[in-house]
This record gives sequence, structure tokens and C-alpha cells, in this order.
Amino acid sequence: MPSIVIPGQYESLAQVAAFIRTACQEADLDDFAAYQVETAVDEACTNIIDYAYGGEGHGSIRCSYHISPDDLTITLEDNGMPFNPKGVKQPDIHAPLGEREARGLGLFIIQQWMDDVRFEFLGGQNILTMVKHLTKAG
Amino acid sequence: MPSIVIPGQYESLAQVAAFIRTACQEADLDDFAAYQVETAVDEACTNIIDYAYGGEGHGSIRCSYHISPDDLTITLEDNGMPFNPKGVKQPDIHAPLGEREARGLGLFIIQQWMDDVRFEFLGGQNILTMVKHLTKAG
Amino acid sequence: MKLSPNTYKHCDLIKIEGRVDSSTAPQLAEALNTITDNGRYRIVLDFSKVEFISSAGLRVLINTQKNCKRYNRGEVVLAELPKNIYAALDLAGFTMLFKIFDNVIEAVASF
Amino acid sequence: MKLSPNTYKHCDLIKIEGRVDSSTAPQLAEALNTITDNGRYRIVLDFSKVEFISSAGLRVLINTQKNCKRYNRGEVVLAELPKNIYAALDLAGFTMLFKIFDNVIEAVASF
Ligand SMILES: Nc1ncnc2c1ncn2[C@@H]1O[C@H](COP(=O)(O)OP(=O)(O)O)[C@@H](O)[C@H]1O
Ligand SMILES: Nc1ncnc2c1ncn2[C@@H]1O[C@H](COP(=O)(O)OP(=O)(O)O)[C@@H](O)[C@H]1O
Repeated sequence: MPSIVIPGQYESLAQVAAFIRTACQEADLDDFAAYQVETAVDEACTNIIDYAYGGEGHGSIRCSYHISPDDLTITLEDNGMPFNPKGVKQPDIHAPLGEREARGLGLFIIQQWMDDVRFEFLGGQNILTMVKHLTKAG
Repeated sequence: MPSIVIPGQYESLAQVAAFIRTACQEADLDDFAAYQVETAVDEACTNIIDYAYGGEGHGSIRCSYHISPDDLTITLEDNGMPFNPKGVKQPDIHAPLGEREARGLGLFIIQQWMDDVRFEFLGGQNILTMVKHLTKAG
Repeated sequence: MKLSPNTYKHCDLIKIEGRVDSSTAPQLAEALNTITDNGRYRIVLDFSKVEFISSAGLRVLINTQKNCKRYNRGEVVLAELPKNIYAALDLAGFTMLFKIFDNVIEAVASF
Repeated sequence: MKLSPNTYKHCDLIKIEGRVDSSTAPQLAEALNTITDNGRYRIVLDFSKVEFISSAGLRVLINTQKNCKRYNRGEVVLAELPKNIYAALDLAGFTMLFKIFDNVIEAVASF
């Protein structure tokens, strides 16, 4: 299972993105599907840095992927505070500008653009599993 | 000596231009020198149509070229009224806009951009000979 | 990310190149604040060379749009959105909140 | 020659493609007259795709410039001149008579 470990800093996001693009190429995802996965991983890593670790420079993130005939599965692991997404409310993307929240889009994008998203806390680690189906063209 | 004959109409100018570009390529002129020759020939043909023939549709123009080791020579022949460029006055290209003439640039461009320009009237024909030196690069 | 700002008579233009993520979005915010701090609120963002935008970038856009539209003093408009970037903005509902132009010339000329 | 005109808030833009010679210059003159007949005298000419211009084209430019600058009501500006075209304009002394911009955006934004 190919993986990289990055320090919990924003400047590492470009490196994760490059790693994920390789994964998407191996999985033969089309350009837009690959963009969706890249975005979801970027959002998830940003949240780990911001919330699990409470800011930059407090821990690392392991990112790995697995390709099966049907799926590309991305796993992110961190040692920060446990996270349960249940309580998080959805953004109102139809709100007019004045009532529009600037925050709260990250989780929404992850959920919309990945086919399956699972948050677990196991052995003192947050394990985020995100699955993209490999729908064959045609 | 490669040559073409075109009817004295403006819509033939693009065809002469293509013929001249071939000549310039054969003579190995650089892009700008070729542009200068193309322009001079266009101006000269326009003048033949306008003045030697007094308008479109009154005669034809023969255009031919010769390449020597030192020169590309273009010859234009027409059967229109004899032309003597002596009396034509130079345009004032430094005049401010208000005093600037809209006409009178064609002959000037021909004289500036070709290295040698000769108007002759021989055997009832105007023969315009324009020479571009082939300065070797370097 | 690279930013190339230009100030024109009726608007400001920033050409954005590369990735707009949590690492680079603060620079974009700063460039936009420099413009609005000068009392200028009509802004064109040229997205033609943007490769990626995350919610950190979207946040900057929405905050700037709120600031610019206040008192009807201006607005942020977007030009030449690559397909993937458009999809992200559309998912987030931003295509309702920003005028979008096919080319930068039309966007600049709209002010 | 192909002409693509656009009317904007503060100016008109014509993108010219191909050859401007005695055969095609009248079309350019017509397109420019259509604009000035509408009482609009701020005009940007996009030369990026112009392959050739003869004195017939230069004549159209100078006549339009005279018309537009009358009563200080506007002017013709030129954008994205290819090298050869610039040389022709320069030879004719036109670089003193027209503002020249590196890109169309700057030219449009100058009005
Ligand atoms: N990995 C995480 N650990 C802890 N809290 C998280 C995590 N991811 C998201 N959250 C919580 O969910 C909320 C929404 O997250 P998100 O949609 O990414 O938007 P934003 O980060 O802009 O607030 C966050 O404000 C935070 O409270
Ligand atoms: N082939 C020609 N035959 C007769 N007269 C010519 C010819 N070429 C040029 N002329 C004369 O020289 C003048 C200047 O020509 P030119 O510099 O090409 O400018 P324009 O055609 O704009 O007047 C013309 O107005 C015309 O009187």
C-alpha cells in the first residue's frame, strides 16, 4: 500500500496533492474525478491540521491509497483529537451573500465528491477512509 | 524566371503575396525582410491598379522574380499609363495628426523597404524593378 | 501560487496562477485586502491559470465579495474559470454569488 | 480578413484577423464607421492576429483617428502589434499618432 507521511503543515499540501494525482493516474480516473479526489484529500488534511492538531506544526499525517478493480481508497491517519462528524451542520449553499457563512465547506465537499467517507478512532488514531468508485468509461 | 499574371483587381493581391512569399523563401530572406518585400509588391500592385489602369478591372499585371547570389529582384509589368515618379512628393511622416495626409505612403514604403527601385517605360509597358539585397546572416 | 495584480481606471485585476489552498490562500487574501484598503472594490480575478482551489480559497472569495458589495460600492467578478474550478465553485453555490465571464477582457470592460 | 467587434461600457473593440490590404481595408473602414456613427469614439483595435497591413489599411487608421480625436471625444488605440506590423506603423510615423498597448486588457482598461 503506497503511502507518505507529511508534517502537519499547509505547505505540505502540494506534496500530498502530487502523491494523490499519481494514485488517480494509476487508478485511471478521468481528469475531473481525479480533481475531486485531490480536493477531498486537501480538505481532509487541512481539517486534521486545523482541528485534530489545533494548528500547524503539532503532528504528522499518513496518507496511503489502495486500488481495487472497483475502487480507489484513500486513508488518512493522524494522532490528534478524536473527531466525530455527527454534530457538524451542513452549509447552506443557497443562502444569499449576506447570510452566507465563509466556513463549513470542507466536509461538505468531501462528502459530495467522494463516494464513501468513514471516520474512525482506533488505537488512539483518527482513521479517515475515503472511497472513489472506478466507473469504467462508456 | 518564375512569374504569374494577375487581373488588376484588389482581390488578387493575396495571390501575389503568396507568390512573393515563396520567392522570399527560396531566396532565404528572414521573416522581416520577406515582410518588407511583400509590402512593397502589394503597394506597387495597388498603385498600378489605381493609377496606371485608373481603377479595378482594366488590365493585368505580370509579376516575376529572379534570385542571384546577391539579390532578389522583383519585376512588375503593366500596360497602363506611363508613370514617372519624379514629380511625386514625399509624405511628411512627422506631421501632427491634424496636418497628416492619409495618402502618399505607398511609394515611400516601397522606396524605404527595397534596396533599389527603378521605374521604366519600354515597348509600351511600365516595368517596375525592385531589388532586395540578400545580406547573409552574421 | 503566483499573483499578478494590475490597477486600471475602473477596476483592479489579479491574475492567479497555480494552487489556491490553505498554504497560499492567505497571500490571495492579502493581495485583495491591499486593493480594498485603497478604497477600490471593483475587482476581476483571472482564473485562467488556476490549477486548484480548496475551501480555504473559497473562504477568501466570499469574504472579499461581502466586503466589496457592502454599500453597493463594487463587486468581485471571476473570469476564465477552468472546468474543474468551475465545478468546485458550482458545488459550493458560488456561481450564484459571483458574475462569471468567459474572458478577462469582457470582465474588465464590465466595470 | 475577419473582424470581430465588441461594444463595452467605455469603449469598442475590434479584433482584426488576417490581411488588411486594398481589398479588405474598405470592410475595416465600414466597421469603424458603424462604431463612430453610433456616437462612439473610443476604439481599441486588437492586432494580435493581423498578418499584413498595407498603406490602404494605414489610411483607414489615420482617417478614423482624425474623426475620433475631433472635439476631444475619443481616440483609436492599438493593441498587441506583431513585430512586422509595428515596423510598418513605425516607418509611417504612426507610433507617434496612436497609443500602443502590449495587451488588449490594458488597452480596454485605459478608457
Ligand atoms: N478532523 C477534524 N477534527 C475535528 N474537527 C473537525 C475535523 N474536521 C472538521 N471538523 C469540524 O467540522 C467543522 C466543519 O469543517 P469544514 O466543513 O471543513 O469547514 P471549516 O473548516 O471551514 O469550518 C469544523 O469547523 C470543525 O469544527
Ligand atoms: N503606378 C503609378 N502610375 C501612376 N501614378 C502613380 C503610380 N504610383 C504612384 N503614382 C502617383 O504617386 C502618388 C503617390 O502614390 P502612393 O505613395 O502610393 O500614395 P497614394 O496611392 O496613397 O496616393 C499617387 O497619388 C499617384 O499620383
